[in-house]
Parts: sequence; C-alpha cells; structure tokens
Amino acid sequence: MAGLATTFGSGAMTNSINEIENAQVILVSGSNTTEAHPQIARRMLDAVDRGAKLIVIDPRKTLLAEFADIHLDIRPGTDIPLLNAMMRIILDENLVDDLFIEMRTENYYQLRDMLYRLDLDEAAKTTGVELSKIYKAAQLYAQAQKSVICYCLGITQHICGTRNVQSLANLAMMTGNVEKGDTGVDPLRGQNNVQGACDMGALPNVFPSYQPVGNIDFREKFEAAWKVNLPSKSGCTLMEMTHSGKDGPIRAMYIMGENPMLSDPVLSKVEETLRNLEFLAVADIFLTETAKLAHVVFPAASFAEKTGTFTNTERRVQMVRPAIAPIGNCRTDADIISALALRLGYAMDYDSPAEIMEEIAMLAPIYGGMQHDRLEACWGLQWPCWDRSHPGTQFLHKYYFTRGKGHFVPTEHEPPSEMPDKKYPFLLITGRIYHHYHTGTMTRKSSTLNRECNEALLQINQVDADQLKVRNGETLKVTSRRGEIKLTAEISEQVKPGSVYTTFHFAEAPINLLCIDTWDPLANCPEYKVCAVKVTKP
Amino acid sequence: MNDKLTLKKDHLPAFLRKLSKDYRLVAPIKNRHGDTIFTRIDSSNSASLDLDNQPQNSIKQFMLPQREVLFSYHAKTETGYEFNPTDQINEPTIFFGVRSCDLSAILYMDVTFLQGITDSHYLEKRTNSVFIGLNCNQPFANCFCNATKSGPFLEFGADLQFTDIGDRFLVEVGRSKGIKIVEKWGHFFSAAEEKENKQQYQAFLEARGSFTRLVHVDQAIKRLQENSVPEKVWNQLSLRCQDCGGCAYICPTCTCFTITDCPLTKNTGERIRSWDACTFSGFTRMTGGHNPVSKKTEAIRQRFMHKLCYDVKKHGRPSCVGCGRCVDICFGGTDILRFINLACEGS
Amino acid sequence: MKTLQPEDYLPRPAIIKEIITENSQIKTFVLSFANPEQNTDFSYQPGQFMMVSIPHCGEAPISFSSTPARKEMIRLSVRKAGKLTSALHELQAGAIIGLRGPYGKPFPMDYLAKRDLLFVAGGIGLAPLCSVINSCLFNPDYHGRISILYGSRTPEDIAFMGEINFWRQNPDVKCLLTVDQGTSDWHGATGVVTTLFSQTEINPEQQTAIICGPPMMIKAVISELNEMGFGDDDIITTMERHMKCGVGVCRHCHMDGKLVCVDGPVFSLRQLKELDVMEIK
Amino acid sequence: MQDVLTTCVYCGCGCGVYLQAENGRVVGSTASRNHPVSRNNLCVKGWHLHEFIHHPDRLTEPLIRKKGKLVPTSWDEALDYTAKELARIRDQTDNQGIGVLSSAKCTNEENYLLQKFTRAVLQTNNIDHCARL
Repeated sequence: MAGLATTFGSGAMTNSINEIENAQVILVSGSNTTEAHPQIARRMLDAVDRGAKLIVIDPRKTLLAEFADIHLDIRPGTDIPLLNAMMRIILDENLVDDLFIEMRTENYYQLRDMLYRLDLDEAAKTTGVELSKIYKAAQLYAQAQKSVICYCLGITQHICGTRNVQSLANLAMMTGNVEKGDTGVDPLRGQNNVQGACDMGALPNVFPSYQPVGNIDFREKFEAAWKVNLPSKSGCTLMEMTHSGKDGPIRAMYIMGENPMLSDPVLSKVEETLRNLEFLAVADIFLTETAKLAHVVFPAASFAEKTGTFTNTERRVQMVRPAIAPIGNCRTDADIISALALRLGYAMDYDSPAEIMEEIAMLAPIYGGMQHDRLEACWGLQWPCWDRSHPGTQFLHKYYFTRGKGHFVPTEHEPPSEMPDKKYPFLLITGRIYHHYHTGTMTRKSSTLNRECNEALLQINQVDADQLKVRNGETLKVTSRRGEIKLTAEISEQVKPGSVYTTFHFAEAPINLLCIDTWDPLANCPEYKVCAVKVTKP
Repeated sequence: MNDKLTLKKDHLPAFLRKLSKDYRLVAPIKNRHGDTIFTRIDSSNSASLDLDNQPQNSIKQFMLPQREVLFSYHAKTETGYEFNPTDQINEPTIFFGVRSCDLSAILYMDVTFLQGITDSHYLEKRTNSVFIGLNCNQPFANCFCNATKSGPFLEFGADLQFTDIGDRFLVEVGRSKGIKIVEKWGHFFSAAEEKENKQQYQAFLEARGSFTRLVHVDQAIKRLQENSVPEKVWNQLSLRCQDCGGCAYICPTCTCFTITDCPLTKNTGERIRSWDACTFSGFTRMTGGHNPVSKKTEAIRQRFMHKLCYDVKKHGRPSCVGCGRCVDICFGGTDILRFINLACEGS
Repeated sequence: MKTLQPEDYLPRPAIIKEIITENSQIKTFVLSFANPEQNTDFSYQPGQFMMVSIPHCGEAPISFSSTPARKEMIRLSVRKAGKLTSALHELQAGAIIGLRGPYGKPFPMDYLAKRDLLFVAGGIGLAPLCSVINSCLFNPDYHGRISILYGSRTPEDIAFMGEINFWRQNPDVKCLLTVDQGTSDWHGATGVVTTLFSQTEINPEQQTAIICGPPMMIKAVISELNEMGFGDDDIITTMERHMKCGVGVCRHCHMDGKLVCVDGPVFSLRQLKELDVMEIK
Repeated sequence: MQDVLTTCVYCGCGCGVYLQAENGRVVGSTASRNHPVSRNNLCVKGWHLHEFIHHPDRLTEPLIRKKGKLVPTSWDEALDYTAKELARIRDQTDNQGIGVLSSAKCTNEENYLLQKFTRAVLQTNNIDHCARL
C-alpha cells in the first residue's frame, strides 16, 4: 500500500463500499471482484443497473468484464503505459481538473512533462489494446462527475506494484476524482483483517496508526506507554524473513495464523528457511503446512471463539463476538501472547480485549474513539475516528489529503521480470476463486465449499488446448524455471491464447512453487501475478 | 365457542408471558443491533417484540434447520458400524406473529415432508408447533403475496390468527391447538363484536390495495408452462447469478437439502442434513464429474421451474409465497421478481 | 406409497459376505443384514436401489444386481468412482456397511414376462440388468427369448463374466460382447454396442428393449431402436443422478420436474419424451 | 438457539453475520439485514462459515516436537519451552535473530499485542504479515 501512502498519505480505501453503487463511472483494475469481493461486485452491478458505466482493466475476460462498457484486456504487467496513455488523452482532450490540481496537489508539472513525452501509439502497442478503446475509457472516466477506481492484487502483485498504484492515484487526482463521496481510489483488501493488521503496526517500520519506528517522538510515546526501551531500526519484512535461506540472519520465528508454506512465493526457499530455524513456534487453528515444521504448535481459538475487532476494506472497525467457548484446549492468540510475555518477564495484564482496545485508542490516533462500548452500539466505525465524539469517516481526504497535498509521482513502464519465451511460452496469471479463501486452511474444511470446488483448475484457451490436444478435465503439467505442478485443464474463453490462469488455494497444487521470487522493491510485494511457464501433458 | 375473539394490545405482553410458561415461545424480536429475527422470547428480550418489521428469517429455520443431525454413527472396530438415532429435543413451541407468507410456507413444507412420506424429523417438530398468525395490514416494500395468493390475510393454517384492529387484535380460532390456548387463557379474550368484524374486513380491503409492487406471477407461470420464456432471459439471469445460494437459503419454501457425514472423531460422527441450493453446481454433479445440469442457465431454469411450474403441476399452486425476502439481496439482481418481470416482458 | 418409519434416513448394518472382483474397477458385494430377522423381512424388485453408507463417506445409491427370484443374498455391484466407492472397494469380506432401502420404481416385470427381451448395456450398466435377466431366467412362467448386447471399453474391462458364462449356457439366451478398443488377443467384436444390432434378431413387435449405460450410449441406443421401430413403451432405461435422500425430498436427482429416486430410476421412453433430459435431447 | 452477530472472516468486505450457537456448537450462519455491508445476504463462503469451526482436524492440544515428531503436550510445557527458546535466541543474536509473522486473520487486539510483544519483549521490529500476498 506504499503507492497510496506516497501520493495521498493513507494506504486505504478512500470510499465506503456503499458509495460504489452511487458512482457514475467505475474503473476496476486487476480485481476479479465477483469472485474475491462479492459484496463489492454486488454494488458495482447495482450501479450498472442504475446506468453507471463500467470500465474493466484485466487481461482475462472475467465475469465482471462481461458487464463492462469497456473491457481493456491489456497484456499482463502493462498497467502503467495504459494509465499514462489515458492521462495523456485526458490532457489532450482538456479534461484535466485544473482547480483541483492547483488547490490540492503538488508535483503536477513533472507528471505533465512526462505525459507530453509519451508516444500514444507506442503505449497502445505495449498494452496490446486498441488506442480507440483507451480513448473511450479515458473520456468516460474523466467526463463523469463521480468516477471511482477499484483495484486489487492484479495491480499490486507486480514488480512495479507501487508504481501501478501511483499511476491510478495520478489519474484520480488529475481529474479531481478524490476527496468527495462516491469517487476516489479504492484498494480492495483481500483478507478479512489485513487492513487492521497494518493499522495495528504489524509491519516492520511503523507502530500502530502508521507512526514510524524511526521517529524519536513516536518511539518515546510508545516507550512511555509500554515502559520499556524500543528498537529504532526498521525490522525485516516477511520476504526477508521467510526467504533468508538456511544461513540467514533469522534464527527463530513466531508465526501466528499464517501459512507461508503455501502463501509465499518460491516455496522451496521458504521451506529451506523454516526447516533450518533453531526454533519455530506456530499458533493456528489447523496443522497447516507451516505448523508441520514447527517445534511448538499452539492450538488457537477460531474467530467464533473470541472477542475483538476486525477492520474491513472500507476501514470499518467491527466487533467480533464469541458464539462458543474455545473448543478443546484451545486458547485465544491474545491469551497465548500474554502468557509468553509473562514468562519472558513482561506482564501484559489485560482483563479483556476491550482493555487492549482502550490502549490502542490511546496510542493509535486513527482509532482514537474506537472503544468496544462504542463499536458495540453501532455497525462499527470507520477510521479515522479521532475521539469518542467523532462519528468515523465515510470517505478520506475531505478538505485536504492525509499527507497535506496530493503528490503526483510520474511513473514509467517496467516490464515484468519474466516474460514468455521459446522455452516457457505461456504467461501464467494467478488469482482467487469464489469458493475458497486464501490458502484454504478454513474453506477446504467446509464440506459444501469443498464439494463446489475441490481442485485447482488451469484455465487455458481453446486455441492452445487444441494445439496441446487437451480436453476439459485432463491433467496438465505446468513447469516454470523454479518448479512444476500438475493441474486439471479447464478450457475457457476467459483467458487469451498464450495465457493460462489458476489459483493458489490448494495445498495439492501449490502454485507458488512456480512463481518468480522478484518483488516490488518499494512495497516488498511479490510478483505473483505473472511468470513464464510451459504447459505439457504429463 | 365464538370463533372470533378480541385481545387488547395492552394485554399482549401478559398473554405472551403466560404462553411462555408452557411453551418455547418464538416471535419476531428486534435485537440490539436493530435486526428483527424470529427468536425465542425470554425475560431478557420480551420487551423487544417487533410486529412492525418483517423478520429477516422465516420459520423454515426452525422446521428445517440449516444443520440438523439425523443420527450419529460409530465405526467401532474394523468390522463394526452402528447407527444411533439422536434424541430429538423438540419442545412444544408457539410461533407468534407469523405472517401469511410464512404460514403458507409451512403448509407447503407439510406437503413436502409429510405427503406420501413421513419425514420423522420434520413431523416431530411440526407436531410440537403451534402457530399464531398475524395478518398483514401493511405489506412491506418487497411483498407480493397478493400475486402468489398467499396473503396478505390468511383464512386457514394458523392455530390462532391475529388481525391488528387498532387498540386490539381480532383473534380467529383455528384448530384444536388454538382452541386449547383460548380455553386455558380465556380471561384474556372477549367475544368479537360486529363492529370489530367489520374493522377486520376493512383492514383486509385496505391491505389488499396497498401493495407497491405489481407482479404478474400467473402470467410468468403461464409462460413457463408454454415454454415461451425467451432463451435470452435465462442467459441474462444466469450470467448475473453469482452462486451465493442466498435466495434458496433465505426462501421460506426452499426445502432442498443435502446429507453429509460429519466426522467427530476417527471412529464416530454424525450424519447431518443441511440446506442446499439447486443453483450450486455440486447439487447435481455426479461422482466422476459428470453433471446433468451442465450449464448455469439450466440450474437457474430449474429453480424457477420448480417454484412456478413443477409445483403448480403437482400441488396446484406455486411454491413462491411472495414474501419478497429474496428481492434486493441478490448479488447480481437475479431474484424471482426480476425473472417474473423479464418473463412477462412483451406479452 | 411407502411410508418411512420413525428411523428415517437410518441405515441398517449389513455384513459383506463375499466380494467378487468383476474387473479392475467393478466389484460385486454380496451382503446380508447383520440382524438376521431383517433378511427374512426384506424384499425388493429388479431396478430398485439401496442407499449404501460407509463411515465418514456418506451415502450413495447402488442398484441391485441380484434377483429376488434366485433367493440369493443382496448383491450390489459398484464401480470405483469417488470417495465412497473407493472406500467400499478397500473393504474386505466381513466388514460392515450401512444399507437403507429398497427405493425407486422397479422394472415392469409383469409386462416384461410376456415379451422377448433385448438388453443393451455398457460398463457398470449391466449391473441392474443382471437383476432383470436373472429374474426372467428364474421365473418358471417366462418363455421369451433374451438377447444381451454388452459393450465395454477394452477386453480387460468386461465385467460380470460369471453371469455371462452362466447365461451362455442357456439356449434361449444370446449374449454378445463388444469392446471399444480391442487388443491383440481379443477375437470378439470391436466397436460401440450399437454395432451388435446387426448380429441380433430384432423384432420390435415381440421385443422390449432395456438399456443401461453412460448417457451418451443411452442416447445413441434409443435413437437406433426408435428407428428400428421399437415403440416408446418398449424402450425402457434406468437413469442415474446425484442422489441424497432416496425418498423424494432432497431433490438432488431432479429431472425436469421428476425425481429419479421416486419417479424412476426406471423410465420408459414414453415417459422420458415428456421431459427435457440430456439422455434423449 | 442463540444468534451471535460477528464479522465474517472470508474476505475484506466484512459482512455482518449471525452465528447460531446450540449446545456449544455453531450450527448456522445467516446474514444481518441491516448491516451496511451484508444487507441480508452473504456469499457462498459466508453462508457456510460455520462448517469449518468444528472440523475434527482442528488443533485442540498444544504440540511439541520430541524426537523429530510433534506430540501433544501441556500448555505449561509448550509455553515454557517457547519462552526459553525465544529468550535464548533473542539474547544470542543481539535482538536480531527472531522474526515474527502476525496475521491478517486475527483480531486487531491480537495484532496489537503481538507487535507489542515483538517490539517490547523481543526488542526487534522484525514483524510483518502477509498484507501483500
């Protein structure tokens, strides 16, 4: 989320979910919304029913693309040239919101100068989309009063993920489509509490509420509250920890409710790292692929067995309430951490999760007014919520951007680090499917969801299938420079010839064995979305 | 006994309190979050009785729970395999404030589970249930029970049928279970006067005229029977269906279920039945992968055919009761109203 | 109509007495109820099916391949296809499984008793037909002639050889086999099962055809029989669908308004023609 | 039967979902009508949210590796051993050698506690979660 942080100052959805249905133009980029965020797709389709125009940027013809007024089926990894081309057209057509740029942003001229250097035909050629379609999309987006951009991992899981996001932000700022209701830039967060985990400072460089650990004032504030000296140096990122190898600096790990043995890229490297740790403790609800490597496994309570809060993609902090007591001998993660802290000589005596939240409210300004009693009395509050009288924030950047002025960051095309070649002629795209969630730890244990979908399918175009003499349901071997897996063929018009698509939910077919281990240097986000593979009959 | 009585609204809480001594009492309760749900009434929530909003759930949840244990099994050793019926604890239950649509749905479930076969799990619950109906003076926004002929007033089916006539309810006494209640708590009731009967009739007339939606259920049925619904309607609807199953789960008459084994330990488990939706591809997919309902259009067609065509043929009436719950909730706008409207277009 | 007892959906334990390996994919399980009294009370008819339970695997519908006429134990022939059938194939004689039933409409045996019969089967589809064939053969009042056309994928896949050899001893029975793909040591016919029609006596006036096999085969056979002049009442097939309750409530086996578990699994072509089903579309 | 309103865990939408609890078992999931996101419907994952909670594969006892194998143990042993190992490696590596992964599936309160634990007790900022995956 570094992209929005550098441009707007806040890496979160600017709008609320319900605002999307009031938009006049919805630009969806790199999001298979109907499968990954059904409730948001519901708003999009409602908006379309009310006459809104839908622009979908996706290399695949997703279900949402079927409803799109314009489907820009770009070559994977060419979002920046596409967005730059759109901005150049907006510039040429004089659809720029000068007043907004003047009052609320900075660094515009750098962007403009870069756009003037852009060759539109060249850009269109790079993206593989006809220029006329890009024209139409640019006009549609810029002419509407309320245009909203929704994007997901199809934008961020690229080597240039941060720059992709910055481009989207540029587009929105250039046309004044931020700072109001029903219009903005909305990253759709994949996991249920990924927003909250970021907000809470489960990041190597910031305390809760994005207060940098390197800043002495913030550090002193937390030192005073926690009554202990705190380290000032930013820590290792997830990729640095799980990919450090057998002689890496990390000697022990504590992993709470994550399954890097399925979710991280280049699983062989992760396995090598985890197997060579002196000590690994995992707290989870199932014996995941990661937990199987641990020295100690703690049985954690599930969400149905504990009190707390989750923060959804629209920054809404909502209560999680226990329906039952922890099953068996399970304990909540909060209990486990407190017990460990106590044994290490640091008392964390909280009577309840509500008391923890009170401490969060004191130290994390955007959660300032979010005590449990308030959250109990409503459908949750959207941050920032500065104090107990604050009603929460429906959309961000009203009156001014979080960082002050919106900052244009001109960006240029950076091709994916691995493109198809003679040896590996197919481009593999990965994503989510409707019936499963993340690494499948929970959904694969649900009989109905597993009945509906029980195997990873490899979407392949009819043209390629004919060439390989493959029929629906046949097994295919997919090989990259890093590994190979077997998948079942599903002939589909959703993918273009030359591309194949699959999902990462299935432990039997760990797609991340194939993925490349490059990542966006600005956000440390792995380049999951694209890599080159070859597809053969086993 | 006079078959029409009145009960003063002021006395309703006291009446319900009496009932809750002999029965589990289930009624629409507005919970602290603001949702109105059929819930068991106890001392903690009896003040939150909500007869002004449509409960978000129907009685189906109580008669055919989302997950119901059929029996438990025990595979003792290599060679043992035992089946043990679980003790069903079905307390005598009064459902209070049941609208015409939901009561009609119960009558439909009776046909499904008790006609021709006897589903003991359903029968147990049904025998232990008493229904106190509430006629709808004011239909809710998505209601169309007038078009499915299952409301807004119902003349049979309830054990006691209430109608709001201002400061009191007019009470019609149905079957023996209703008579029993009225006899036991006779002092709550007075005989209805002619004026009150007229008030009820007036309420009925007004209710009939206050539906906001114009829905041509009969016409859609006819088009389905003639097989004259254009292919593009099915295509359009199926493209929009996002496979949530919500329409079936929320529907008071969708009674399709699946049966699965739910292991508890290595050797023991429960066989459960749980809600299922005919729009799911796993509903018809056979072992080995072959699916006779291979396309989404066929699944969607099956759903509406079942409700509006097969059931008309079999039972003489559609199994949609017009409660409107599935309207607005569909992720893609593929609800039964949109279908009916599309099916009737151009005719 | 059959009324369920209070022990709804409750299977009865049954012992696997014997397992006959028909081919690498198909086994026939010879079963009797663990409680001996239940064996004496039990009756069924050809074409009906039982719901088979395996611990943790749920239930699956399996047709009888045995005949009540032979007074033998229950025989269920099962092809290994999914979780339950694979688990069943792992079991040894002496193991206990669960059974409930019988369910479904049987073949019209009284009518068939008066006719010459033409059986057309593919793969596991011969299993329910075994029940009909043997019922006729063990019926002293049956005097018709029986033709059996049986198609398999390869010679190795030919199942029910025990039955086939038994039928071939009977002069009134003609049993022809074919395989889709022959091998060097296969001297029989190759090609789809309909190619056997030319080698069989066809007499639509006298004969009733009974078909069971994969949907595509049923479709092809029906259309040829129709052309040869078989009436819609004299083409009878038995259908397969995903099934859960077996008693007409859960609706998984829906087939254009009909339910295979109670309205079938046996259907005449006349019945099918009123429906929109893939087997004849 | 008791309906407990909570928040769905299957995506970032954050639907309000009622879990139905009966005799210590979660037996159903239904949507909240007035919840601003769910509006009386859930996706297929939400409607079957209760199905994984009581799965027999759920971990119910702490496990510890002995002779190469994970075996059940007591909470005290698991916690003592973990605390001892974490302290040892923390001290031996000058606070640099321990990495912590927090979870986008756990609550805010738990994420807060874990980062506090990492920073205050383990004395490192080596904490992250899979925000980007």
